Amino acid sequence: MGDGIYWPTFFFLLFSALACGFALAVVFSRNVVRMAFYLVMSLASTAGLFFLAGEDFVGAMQLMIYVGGTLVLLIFGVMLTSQKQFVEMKTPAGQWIVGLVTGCALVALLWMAAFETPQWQPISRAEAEAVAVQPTATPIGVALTNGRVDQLDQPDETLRGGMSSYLLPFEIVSVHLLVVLIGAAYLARAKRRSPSAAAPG
Amino acid sequence: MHHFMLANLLTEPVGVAHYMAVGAVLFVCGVLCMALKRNALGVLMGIELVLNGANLNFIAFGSRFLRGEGQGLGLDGPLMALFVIVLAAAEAAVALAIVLNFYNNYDSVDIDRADQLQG
Amino acid sequence: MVIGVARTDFEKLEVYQLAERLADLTWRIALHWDQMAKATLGGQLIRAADSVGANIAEGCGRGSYGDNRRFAKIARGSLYETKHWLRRAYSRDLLDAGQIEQLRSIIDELAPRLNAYIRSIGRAACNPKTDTTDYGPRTTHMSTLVDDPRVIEFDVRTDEMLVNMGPQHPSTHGVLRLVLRTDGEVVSEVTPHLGYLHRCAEKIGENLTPRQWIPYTDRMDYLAGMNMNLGWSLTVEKLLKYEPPEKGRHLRVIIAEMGRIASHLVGMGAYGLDLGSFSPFLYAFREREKILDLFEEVCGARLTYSYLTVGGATADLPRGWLQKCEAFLEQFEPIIAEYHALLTTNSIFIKRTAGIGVMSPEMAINFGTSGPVLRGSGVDHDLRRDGEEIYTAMYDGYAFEVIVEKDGHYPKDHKYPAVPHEAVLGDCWHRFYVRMLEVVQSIDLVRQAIDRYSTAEGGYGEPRKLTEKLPKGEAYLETESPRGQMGFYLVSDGSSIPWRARARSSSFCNLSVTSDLCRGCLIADIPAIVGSLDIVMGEIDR
Amino acid sequence: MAEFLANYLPAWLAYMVAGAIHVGLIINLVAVGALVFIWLERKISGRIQDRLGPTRVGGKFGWLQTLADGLKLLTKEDLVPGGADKMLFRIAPYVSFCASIAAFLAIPFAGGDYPFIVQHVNTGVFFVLAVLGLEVFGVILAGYASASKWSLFGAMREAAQVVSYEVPLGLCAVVPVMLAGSLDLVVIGDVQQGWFTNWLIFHDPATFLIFWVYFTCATASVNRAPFDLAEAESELVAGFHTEYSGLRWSFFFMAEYGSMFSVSLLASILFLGGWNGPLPITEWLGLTAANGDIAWYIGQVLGVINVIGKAVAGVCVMMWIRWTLPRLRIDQVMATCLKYCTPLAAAFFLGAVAWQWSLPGRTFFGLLESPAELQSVSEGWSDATAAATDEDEPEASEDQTVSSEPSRKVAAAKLTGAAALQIASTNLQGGK
Repeated sequence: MGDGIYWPTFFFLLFSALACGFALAVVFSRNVVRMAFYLVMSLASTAGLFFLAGEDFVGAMQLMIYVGGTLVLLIFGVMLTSQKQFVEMKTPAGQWIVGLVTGCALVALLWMAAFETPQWQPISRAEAEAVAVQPTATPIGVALTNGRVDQLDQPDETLRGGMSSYLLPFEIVSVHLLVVLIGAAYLARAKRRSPSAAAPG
Repeated sequence: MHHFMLANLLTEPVGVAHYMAVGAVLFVCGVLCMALKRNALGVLMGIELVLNGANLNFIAFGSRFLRGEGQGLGLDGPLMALFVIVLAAAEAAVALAIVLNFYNNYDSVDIDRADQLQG
Repeated sequence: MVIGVARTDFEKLEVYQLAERLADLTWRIALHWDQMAKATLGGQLIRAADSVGANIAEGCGRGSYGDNRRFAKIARGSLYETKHWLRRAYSRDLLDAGQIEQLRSIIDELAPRLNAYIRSIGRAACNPKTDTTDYGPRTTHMSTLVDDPRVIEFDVRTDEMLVNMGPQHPSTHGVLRLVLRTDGEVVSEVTPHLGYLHRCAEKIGENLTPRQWIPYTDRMDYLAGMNMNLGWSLTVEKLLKYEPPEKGRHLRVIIAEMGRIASHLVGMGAYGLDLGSFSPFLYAFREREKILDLFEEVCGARLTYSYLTVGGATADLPRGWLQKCEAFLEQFEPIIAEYHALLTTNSIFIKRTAGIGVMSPEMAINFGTSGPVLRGSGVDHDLRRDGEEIYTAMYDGYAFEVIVEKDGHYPKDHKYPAVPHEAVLGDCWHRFYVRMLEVVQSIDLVRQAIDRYSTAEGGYGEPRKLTEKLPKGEAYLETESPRGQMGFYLVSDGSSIPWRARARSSSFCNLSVTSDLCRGCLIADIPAIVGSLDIVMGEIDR
Repeated sequence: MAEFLANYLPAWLAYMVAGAIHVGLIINLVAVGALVFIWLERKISGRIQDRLGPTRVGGKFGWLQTLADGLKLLTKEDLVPGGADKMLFRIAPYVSFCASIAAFLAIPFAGGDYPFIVQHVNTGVFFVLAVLGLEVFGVILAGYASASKWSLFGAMREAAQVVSYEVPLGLCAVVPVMLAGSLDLVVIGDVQQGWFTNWLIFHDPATFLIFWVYFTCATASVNRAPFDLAEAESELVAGFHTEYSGLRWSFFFMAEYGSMFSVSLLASILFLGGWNGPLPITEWLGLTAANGDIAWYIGQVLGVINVIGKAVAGVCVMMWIRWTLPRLRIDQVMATCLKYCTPLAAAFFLGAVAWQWSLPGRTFFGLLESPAELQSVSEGWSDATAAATDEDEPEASEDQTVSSEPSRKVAAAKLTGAAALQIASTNLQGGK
């Protein structure tokens, strides 16, 4: 089995190709509704990559919140503002050229950086297969409330204490979401059409 | 570039670098969207892509399958990713509100026309 | 930095350009009016239209945003005033179609742009840059000639949509076409369009003898063919001054009330269908089938009977029919409780119908509605009691109370489900309820009629000969058909063929309330309201 | 399965074959399930409405009626409206269908150490809900791409409705998760083994009530009457699928029936004991792993029959409701969600917490002790958490794990996959 296909890699290639392909489609598509669709596909494929990295919980989160919530929101926006002339808007060719050159350069740079760093190399197949599958939700749940399961073996007592939990950020995010919720409700509130302020001209 | 970039794909596991490469593509696509789209909603989608690319890096660094036991960020990775996802949802709502208000006032979603603050 | 207000030139503002066009157009239109119109309407109109642009310009020239906004609002006021004068002009027939179209297109564009402009002042100041790119006229923003205060404005502005509901639509009961102007789910205007089922029945009536026209009356309200036959027969009999024998009179009551039951069953079932509840429809049809079986036994037809005719009926009731009819009533009466459970008292049904499409008694009368639609609004009117002598004579001696809410309650002759507290008199729920109670009442009437029929002496009447000459003159008679007041009008020049035959349809008047009832409701309420009127297109278009 | 096949085939082929078999099974489950459900719906609606339903095709009960309809749909012309966005119009049904199928990936049909499940995801509940939520995309795309106003109305309604109902649905699903201490559907199913008194619906009054809230929300989230506003035929002609014909239309239908089935499966696993029958028959008959593979296999198949039986019962109830009740209006649907379902779900959630706290270690409305087997499984865990007695919120396993130093160590050790069931069952008993 030593040189058989390593399936996670196969699926990594599949999902990354989908994610990148649809991301490019978002860039190159001119129709805003199709862009939204490609974005959904790209985000869903990224969720697949999360699953492959062993983070089911975040993957499911991505599907639920990102793909489900955010994109529905976006599509609402698209539909509310979709008139013929906005569905397709052209960008001047000059901008395209500059953008693409810069983009390619940036990608090249980032790839160089990623692949040149020895610590970021893959581990061997034997090592990868030895990694035990663990529940993902429980440690995250624990980390959000009480403490860090993965830091229990931390020899440094002070460090361990400092990394005890994410309770505060969690609360901040909750309050933040509440604020956004209220803001959204405020935005979408209905008001009666006020009687016109008719003054004699 | 090192040999592992494409050499043993299909038979060997991928590493953090591969995830980062995908993340880089998503990130750059997002940036391009933000830069090139005239439609405000397109820009919004670009932001989502950028955040998603960044998220991929957090996940990659946090994963035990990519860097081995005890080497990665541990729980910081997925937790940061979670916060990013949640905040991205909030950000999308707010940004959409801005876009809709802009549309209400200007009858347009062309961000090139949102130039009131320029001198 | 803040954009200097003074340096912006108002000529480039699109709102201003539109206002100019509006002012000039009204001038050109008013130029051709007569002296009277010019002096009254024309001057006011032109002054109002001119003031729109003038105020925009004046606002632009002022130093502060506050002033500018104030003048822009005055401009908006003037625009509304212009609309008012245009409406007057329209109602006094001073505008032709082309002019209306032109004005509408300008105002449709100007009104939202002016609103956007007002909102943008201070943020965008008077910067013409925000407004110069022409994206062409937007779809449709606000109804120009109908400004309804009930229309809700959201901060998130959405575009209005014109939707054709029908003539092919599952819940428009045939070929009714409703044009809806909607903003999201909220309907701001409903315009019914008719004529998709027009078959020139009235014209045909002028080429046939009265008895030959009976089959055409079947096809008017095809759900209550018997009642249509009866209406026409009585009209002709009124002209002939003919009075059917007593047995025939009771026979007609039996048949007409059975027809009413059958018709209300369809109305009830189809109403359930309109609200998304399929099963009651089939329950109703199951019972209706039994009535149709009885009718088939009587006359051989199940839908277009041509049974009741001038002079009586085409044949007597078959032997044993009365027993079958009684057996049916016996079996049918307890089932009504099921309908009440499935619909009348079902809480979702109440949620969907109570307080929806409320029609005040005055409105019901003003629109000329009749039948359960009228009585659902609490107007105590039923032609079986209040009609002409020749018709009410049919029900002479019958014990029945008009089904209408009087002094806060319905007749207490039977045990009916209580009126829910959400229901308002005149809403869809009450119209439906009246129909349900009328079914029970009709059962009573049929029972009484069966008793009388079986004890009555003599014949059931004698159908008139086809070629019999009609006396010279005219006759008009209204009868209480299941859907309301069904009138037939007959003018004779002395020959056997009527010189004029006309029908006055109850559904037509009942339908006319839709645009008023449906304004400001949700799309889902449209089937609920139209369904509660229980219209039959065959009768409307004839 | 792949490991088994690898004995006979090259490894790469074994994986592919195993994958293909799983995918084939799921697609068959959804497609055949849809066939059966459509037939069932016709029969049920027929019986409800005093009719017979299909009687001819395929013999006495019209078994093959749906198949015949399917053939008809296959041969129908595949119409695309002139003004439509053709690409999105064509792809939309597949998006819905894929989302509906994908939910089955993580739904177990029998539990134990080797559950019958395509992919054992340890955040199963969450995954299924997330994937089911994606179905709305196909509908939105279909509505937008059809270039029909009715379709657009349907799509907007669906979007608003499904997104709103995910909130109470999630809240309801969290209660069994909390009681079992795991997001893993296999674990949640397994903690309910034994008599029906161990079913989570009977755990306490709050879970009993929240089950009905869950069922309401599930009905709404899969667009069934009285919440079928996206395709309300009396208002919107056919809503989002007005312009669809033939096979593409049938994909929407399969997706609808597929998601009906999956939310019912979820209900049966979360609340109704999953693969555990009302009586511990498999145990009485000795159909467990201890008595050999064949006994175990029969036991598992009984479990599959159990869970599918409960799910089909759930689907039948949905059909019964559909043919009985009128449809709500969109604002009433939203009010039902925001004014009733969400607060009720939240209140019952707190109720379940309170009950669990005040009556730990008891099931069936607190009348019964948790069975000894379940307690013995969790003894080790109880020892580990014995120190954690000064807890603020003893109902959540997370809190118990890391309150004091010694228990933290054990907690870390326990947090590996196999211990999930132990956490769960401890949790079910209150953990003290």
